[in-house]
Amino acid sequence: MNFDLTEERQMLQDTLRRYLSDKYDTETRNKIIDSEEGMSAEIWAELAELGVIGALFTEDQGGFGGFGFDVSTVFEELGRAGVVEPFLDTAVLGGGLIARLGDDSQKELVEEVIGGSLHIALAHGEPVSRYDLSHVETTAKSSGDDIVLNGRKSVVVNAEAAGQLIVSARESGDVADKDGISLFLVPVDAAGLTMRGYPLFAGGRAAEVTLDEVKIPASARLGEAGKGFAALTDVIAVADVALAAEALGAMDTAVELTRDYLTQRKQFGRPIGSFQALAHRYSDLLIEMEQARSAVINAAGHLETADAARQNASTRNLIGRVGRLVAEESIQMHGGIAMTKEYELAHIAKRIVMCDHRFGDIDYHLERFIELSAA
Amino acid sequence: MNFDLTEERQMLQDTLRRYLSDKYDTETRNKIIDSEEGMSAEIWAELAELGVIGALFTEDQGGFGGFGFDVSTVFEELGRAGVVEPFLDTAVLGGGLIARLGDDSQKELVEEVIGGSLHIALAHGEPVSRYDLSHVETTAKSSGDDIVLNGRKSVVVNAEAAGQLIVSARESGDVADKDGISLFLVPVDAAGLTMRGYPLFAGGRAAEVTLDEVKIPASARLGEAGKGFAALTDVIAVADVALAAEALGAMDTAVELTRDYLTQRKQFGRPIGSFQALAHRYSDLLIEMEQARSAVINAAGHLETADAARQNASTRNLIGRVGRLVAEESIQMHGGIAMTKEYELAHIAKRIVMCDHRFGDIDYHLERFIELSAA
Amino acid sequence: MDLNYTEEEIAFRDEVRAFLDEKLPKELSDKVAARDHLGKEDMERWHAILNEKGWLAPNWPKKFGGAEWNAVQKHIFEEETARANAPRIVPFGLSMLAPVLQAFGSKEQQDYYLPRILSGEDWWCQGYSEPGAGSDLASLKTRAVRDGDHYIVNGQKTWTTLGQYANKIFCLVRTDPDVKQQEGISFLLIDMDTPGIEVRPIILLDGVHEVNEVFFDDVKVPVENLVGEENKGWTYAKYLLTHERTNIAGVGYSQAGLESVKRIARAERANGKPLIENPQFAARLANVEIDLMAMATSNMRIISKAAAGQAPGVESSMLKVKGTIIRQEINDLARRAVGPYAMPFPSETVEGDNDPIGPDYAAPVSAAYFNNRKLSIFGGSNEIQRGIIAKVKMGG
Amino acid sequence: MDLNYTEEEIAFRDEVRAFLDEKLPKELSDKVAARDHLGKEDMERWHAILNEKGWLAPNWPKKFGGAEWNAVQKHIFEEETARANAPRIVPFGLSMLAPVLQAFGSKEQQDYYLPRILSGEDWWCQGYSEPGAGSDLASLKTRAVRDGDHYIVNGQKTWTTLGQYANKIFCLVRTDPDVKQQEGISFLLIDMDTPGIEVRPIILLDGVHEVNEVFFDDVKVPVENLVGEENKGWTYAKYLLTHERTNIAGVGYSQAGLESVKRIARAERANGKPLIENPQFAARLANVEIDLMAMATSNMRIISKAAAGQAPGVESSMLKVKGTIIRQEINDLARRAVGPYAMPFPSETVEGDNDPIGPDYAAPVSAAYFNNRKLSIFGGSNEIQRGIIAKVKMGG
Repeated sequence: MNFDLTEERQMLQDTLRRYLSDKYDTETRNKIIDSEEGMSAEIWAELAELGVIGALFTEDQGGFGGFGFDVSTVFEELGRAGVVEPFLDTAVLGGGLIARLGDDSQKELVEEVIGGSLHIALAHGEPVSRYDLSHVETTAKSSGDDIVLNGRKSVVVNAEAAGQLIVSARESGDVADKDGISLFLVPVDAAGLTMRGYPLFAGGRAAEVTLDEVKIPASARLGEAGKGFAALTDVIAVADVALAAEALGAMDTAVELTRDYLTQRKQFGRPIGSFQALAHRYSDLLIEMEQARSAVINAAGHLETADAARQNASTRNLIGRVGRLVAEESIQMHGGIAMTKEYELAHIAKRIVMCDHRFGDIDYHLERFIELSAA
Repeated sequence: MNFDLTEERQMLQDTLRRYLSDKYDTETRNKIIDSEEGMSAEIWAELAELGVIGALFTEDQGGFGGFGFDVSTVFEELGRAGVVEPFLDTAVLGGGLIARLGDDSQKELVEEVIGGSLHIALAHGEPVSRYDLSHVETTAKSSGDDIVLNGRKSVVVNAEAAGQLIVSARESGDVADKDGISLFLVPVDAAGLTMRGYPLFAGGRAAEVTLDEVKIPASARLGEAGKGFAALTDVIAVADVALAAEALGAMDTAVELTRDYLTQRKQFGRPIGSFQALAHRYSDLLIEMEQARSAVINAAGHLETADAARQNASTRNLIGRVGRLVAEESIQMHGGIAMTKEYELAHIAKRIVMCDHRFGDIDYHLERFIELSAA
Repeated sequence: MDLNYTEEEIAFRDEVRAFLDEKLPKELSDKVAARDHLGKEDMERWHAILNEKGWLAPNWPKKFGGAEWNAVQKHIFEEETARANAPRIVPFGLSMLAPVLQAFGSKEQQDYYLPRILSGEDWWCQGYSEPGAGSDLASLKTRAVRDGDHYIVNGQKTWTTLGQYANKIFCLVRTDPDVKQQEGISFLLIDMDTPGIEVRPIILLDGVHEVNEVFFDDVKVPVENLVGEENKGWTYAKYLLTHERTNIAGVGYSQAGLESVKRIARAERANGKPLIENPQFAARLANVEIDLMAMATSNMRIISKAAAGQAPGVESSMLKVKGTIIRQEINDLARRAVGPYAMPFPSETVEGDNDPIGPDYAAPVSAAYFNNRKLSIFGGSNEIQRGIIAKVKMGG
Repeated sequence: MDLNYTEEEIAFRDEVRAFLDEKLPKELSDKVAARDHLGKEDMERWHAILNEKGWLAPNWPKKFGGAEWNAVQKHIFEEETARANAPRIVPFGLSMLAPVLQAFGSKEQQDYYLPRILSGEDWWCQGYSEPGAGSDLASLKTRAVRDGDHYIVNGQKTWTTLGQYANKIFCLVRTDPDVKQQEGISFLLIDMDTPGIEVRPIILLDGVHEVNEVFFDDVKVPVENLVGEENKGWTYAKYLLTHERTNIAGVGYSQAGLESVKRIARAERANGKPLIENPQFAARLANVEIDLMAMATSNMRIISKAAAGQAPGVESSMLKVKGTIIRQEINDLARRAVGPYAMPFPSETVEGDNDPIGPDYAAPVSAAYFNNRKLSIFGGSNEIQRGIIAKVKMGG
């Protein structure tokens, strides 16, 4: 039993935390959010150079990490600083799928991802699929050596910046079958592919993607035909760890900002943290933060085990619950100032809450936990 | 719109409150609880004389009340004093069923009930029926002019004191069918009827009742054969109002005891209620008490309407939730003293929580509410 | 006890409904239903329609041009307008300043300002809060120094709602710095066009410009703009806080919000079924609906008391707390209900394209969730309310 | 990071399991599993078995006859004994008095008392709380006045757990009334047979005799029964409160409790299906299981720190609060799970008939629900813990 980070991960954490606290202050970050691209190419390149992306891939894949605790270490720091750059999309989801399924030539893209020169987006969710991973209405039909894609993909995070989209489409089976889903690498400039981009509530950008008779070669398929679901599940399990860790980091910031506010802000001549009602509610936040920290450790520590899915469901449910509490209570204890856009907590609270809308919310993960526990 | 009690109900409330606060103090009540009978015949007779039972029956039935607000007025006061005497069982359930279904000769029993000379118990629940009202395994088979009952009835409150049991038994249909359930008046000394009595956690007594080839005349049937379910539902709707009002009265006492404790008990030289964390939690109790009071008004005010079932489900869910909060928080804010048997709050808290175990708990009523709202 | 309206009350309700059917412009109610932000013209339009009908000022005595309704009538009006998705009436002049002027203002002030409030000629905003004085109003610092027949005002106000539209502001200012904190405060009426006033927007976390900072730099205010007596302003402000608790529970808004969540949950699907049939979601929905049913009755109990002439006591603080909890819970359910479509930011940067991203009901939910955190913060935070409740109930 | 036990730790766990398999009497584990109340003999029996094995005193240094385990070993032992439904060890002598004697007692006191604790010859109880001093121990009033080679003790202690079985009591008494409240307190060892001591039962709300009041009326205590120095007793008591936080989270008890609730919920039926498949009940169960999974890891994190020699800080207060919330929630689920069969009072008044009313798992649930409200009250209430946490974390 050992709860210390390895030396390498500790170094990565220290480096990241120092870099982000130097370079990624509220004003810089808010400018990035308001920019047309919704991210900073410079920050992206520098973080890639610091090894942030490499840490998310195993040595076999060309990186130097890739285990649960690598993912949680990186994303906790990204979360702490409220980073809006799409590491989850390009690296964990995009790069992760190619590294798992790609043939040798496709795998060359992973090198570009790790180097920071290529963005990828996963175009999987659809207008009515909600959190149901196997719900794919987009179709892929063979036509000679080509494949023709038709369908709509919704809230495709990072689509505009991506050089390639990974599009899930159904080659066989019913609309919610796990079998029959294939994954395809589709260049964003493919004819018939259109996107309508927009900013996201918690920073970054996404797009609604329409595929209208998009023709791609069969060689653009990632892995076997109709067998994409397992790999999707695998990378989304990693994404679960990443999202939970990101939320944890952000929650840490929220609680620290709250402590500073409680000890510095005075009312009726006393620091407001000396009022017992607020002091006890602050204690409750700290108690729940210990729970959240342990939950992330559980998810990260079980990612490579048979219990990963159940642990992930458990962790994301808990993080979602505690996250909402932390976001709401931090805002409430701050009062009006937390309602203003330029105050750090406003963005941090949005990041925390919006984590609950990717790959399942509290209720989705609770039901998944119940199902997996019964199995 | 008018939220004042009528003059008659106001008088009844005043009379009852005065009588109970004079006669039914903690020590008296705790002696009653520890007694072999689990109730006081003297208190019963005096309350009957004050009109408590008559207020639960309509003029047609021989009483002078019987509407939702009569029931809530009476039971709120019984709850406030933590009364353990079985008015719910003898009057609302027992008397209520006979008044609704009985023929002229059976109805004479209602007079005895109102006069205070007859106890009745409803023997309906069974070992595996939980809160499912239509689950009846006990059988009734005709045998010439007689009917033969076989089965087991569980937690039959007030069975030992009762002169007559009202036994539900199935004459036709499947085990959970609403059709096919009949109700029978069975004298407690009927051959083949045995009971094993025991005290209840929150005062009063109940019994496990076994019916082994119990032979009764067909004239002991209440109402039509196989059509007992509707009347059962009706009296249990009244019982829902009664239980909610009883819990409300008890909650009022719990909150008042808590206020007294918070203002009188000192720690570190100050009344503990001056500590803000407790003060705010106390405020939350008061806020929820307003909710609870309104919920009881809703249930009582809709008892005679088509919306009664949904309003009752809503009210009992809310009362169950607030009741648990009030019981637990009152104990917690008191500390150790509330853990001792002779302190008033201990009994009051038990009454509140145990209301959640009669005719459905929080979850049962929530599901019922969802079902009725969808309909 | 009788939970139903009287015949007179039902007749009044029908009259309100008929009026709304006829006079509430569909463009406005559509915007409100979709939770779109209303522009200044939208608000002024509805203001004028109500004024024409004589229903703009339910609280005002008839002699000032008000409707002088009783508490039940006011409640019916609020309930029906909320259900019909009518715009909210901007309260600063009508409900916040006017009662103070009617009670404490001079005849000249009443004659001049009250008709201009009704006509919409003046748009008032409120200058109470300051950066260092939120719930702790008594510690405010904006100074007004008498100089001949003027006051010279210096200082800063904040959280000034819709101050960007206002041509007038009513302010609490400190006129005597040497007395105990709550004394020495005066109530001043100030023209926003006076030199030395600057309004700066505060952008809220949902990206919306709703509140402002207002800076005063040697602003000259004629002494006849003082309301009542000098140094008694705190009394007038408190009068407002205790007497003007219209629609504090927000029952109508919660009912409309709940209906909206139900519509969303019938349209959304989870695991191949309508979301509204999902047991966890249905339970969340039922819990808040049950809470709301009880609170609606609490609200009616207070209204019924008020109609009978009893002043509402600490019950309004209780309703405020519970009302905000329920509204915020409904906002949370709406956000939850739309799933991934809660993520887009419905900004005007979606260039020239007014179609919503995803289903149209999804667009406002995240902004509403975050924006409505303010309900438990502004207007006397829930912590302040809990303190008041405990003090009153334990003070005995 | 490694969430798994080392090989050595696994070997130790296997050893503990083998011991429990062999030595834990089935009569005892059955009683614990059924939540029956254990009698004095039951507790003494298990005490003797552990003593024979040398595992009675995990915390004690070897030189005093203890096992001197590290934090991980202690945790494994606690976890395994909880899962095996072993009785709890009565902690007053072993875990509460002994560390104080070992740190501050005289050689004579150590030589005399420690072996008698191990052998079971002495049964100690604790005399800290008083009617006017609960969480506020420093305000205690029981007086000890020096009179030659004795103290004369007068006063009253309360909440004395299992005092009815004890032959000894360790007490905090006031020896100097003229100094600041926390000074002037001494730590005395008192023989319960001394004339002037009276023990009166306190019956708890579940009908159980678990705690007592202890009255002292001119009780003569030899001065050699003073531990450490006069007027330093508060230091010794605090030493205990901060150093002795064994098993504060109660993870093992919660895990056993949760398993028990699941067994009940598989057996009970609601709407024709096992209760465990009811969506509302399943959600309640899942929420608490998820909380417990996280807390178990928090617990291991602290244990791992302690094994590495770091003193547990305010984290133990956090675990105490969360641990009690989880245990109480599990108790609530058990009560809820049994439905109407939560109503019977499982008293011995069910004359001569030892069959339970209803299913056997139903008998203890209501009593356990109410009795365990004490978890958040005694041993430093959750309010006290929250105050400590805030002070430490905001004091910065």
